[in-house]
Amino acid sequence: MVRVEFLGPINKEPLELNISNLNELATILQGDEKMNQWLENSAVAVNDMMVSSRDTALKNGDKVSLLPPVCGG
Amino acid sequence: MVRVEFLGPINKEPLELNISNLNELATILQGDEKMNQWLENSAVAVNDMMVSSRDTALKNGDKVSLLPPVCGG
Amino acid sequence: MLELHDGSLDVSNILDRWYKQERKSNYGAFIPFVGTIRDEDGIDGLSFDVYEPILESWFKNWQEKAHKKGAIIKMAHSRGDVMLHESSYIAAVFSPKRRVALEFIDEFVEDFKASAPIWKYDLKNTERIYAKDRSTAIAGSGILK
Amino acid sequence: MLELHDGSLDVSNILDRWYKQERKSNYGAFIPFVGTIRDEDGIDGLSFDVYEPILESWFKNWQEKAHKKGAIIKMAHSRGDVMLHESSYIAAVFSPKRRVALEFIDEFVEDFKASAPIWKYDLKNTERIYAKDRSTAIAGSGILK
Repeated sequence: MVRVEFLGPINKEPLELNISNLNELATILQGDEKMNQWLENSAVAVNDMMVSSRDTALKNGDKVSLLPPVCGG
Repeated sequence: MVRVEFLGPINKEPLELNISNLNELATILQGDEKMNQWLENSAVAVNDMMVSSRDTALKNGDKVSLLPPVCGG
Repeated sequence: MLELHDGSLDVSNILDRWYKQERKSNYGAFIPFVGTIRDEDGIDGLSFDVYEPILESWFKNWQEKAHKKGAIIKMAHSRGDVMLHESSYIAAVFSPKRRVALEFIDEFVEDFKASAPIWKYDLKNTERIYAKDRSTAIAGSGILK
Repeated sequence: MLELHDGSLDVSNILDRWYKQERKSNYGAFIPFVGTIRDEDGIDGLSFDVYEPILESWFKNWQEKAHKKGAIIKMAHSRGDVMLHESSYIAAVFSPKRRVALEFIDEFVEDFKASAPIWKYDLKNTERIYAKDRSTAIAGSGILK
């Protein structure tokens, strides 16, 4: 299983999914209407490392985080 | 009389001179061998206002200051 | 050094502590940046969510950049609510010479604003409203779109 | 505000005082620059001569520039001797927004180095030696040459 966490204001409970790459995650989240506003402006981390490609592979136990637009300070 | 002050490291006693412009001061100071190293790198203020021309007129009671290279901080 | 504090920062205490930590380290320039909550748009204050694991790796990366220039950085940030005229953010650079410090504090603060995983909310009449308009999508966002 | 102090600056006290003076003034960004004496070239410390009348008019001119951007500046400097690892200079900008503060502190500190009527001496074995090589001729120097 892969754990998917939604950070900051996304305000969605974590998911536990049986997926093997980010493409599969994208397909699942695109089907969630409430996520549409966040997909286009959120960055993605796998095991707390930022990733830049949707082809990133996932394995059992991985953690994926979605990071919406930030504003520290 | 015009008072001429030498600031910081120039280490020269003030002069009281009967001069009517900075050209006359330049002539006098050029005759002072110890001043040669300072004339080329010192800025000049009249009554604590920086001046940029040697034609600046002087009147009785004016104060001229020579400011050698600075390094605050 | 990266510090997270619950609520507002005790600015005087933090600046005093950081200055004394480094005063014998032979840094000629110390430049802190202090961010304070402004009274604007009728807010009562701001509130912050911080995602620590990625904030720490982001900060570590900047600390390594600083070391390459002979400098060090320190940062403190608030978690949770910070009211008007209180401070929520301090970043500081220590370096041997002033040019490195002046350039580094600017680059660091700008990248902090653009990249650090911290989310800001306006506090208005007991509501906590995401400051969407003032937020910036992290570089590389949108790959799941 | 321009402060001159005999000997080294009490940095923590000055930063605390300035921060508290302005914390309700609605400035979002506060950036101090602190200059500390480095141990180099075998010096025991530095010593400073300050010509106050021109320093004050130079500072007033910068304060007016700051006001035009909605900002304010404060500055403290030492007169006389300041020993190793003590601080001799603090400049600070307060402004509503960060960009003005980040740019202003840089411009101010650079012009301070190039123009402020302050002379620096190395203290070495009880001698006070003008730091000629590190000094900068003020713009417009040489008219009496």
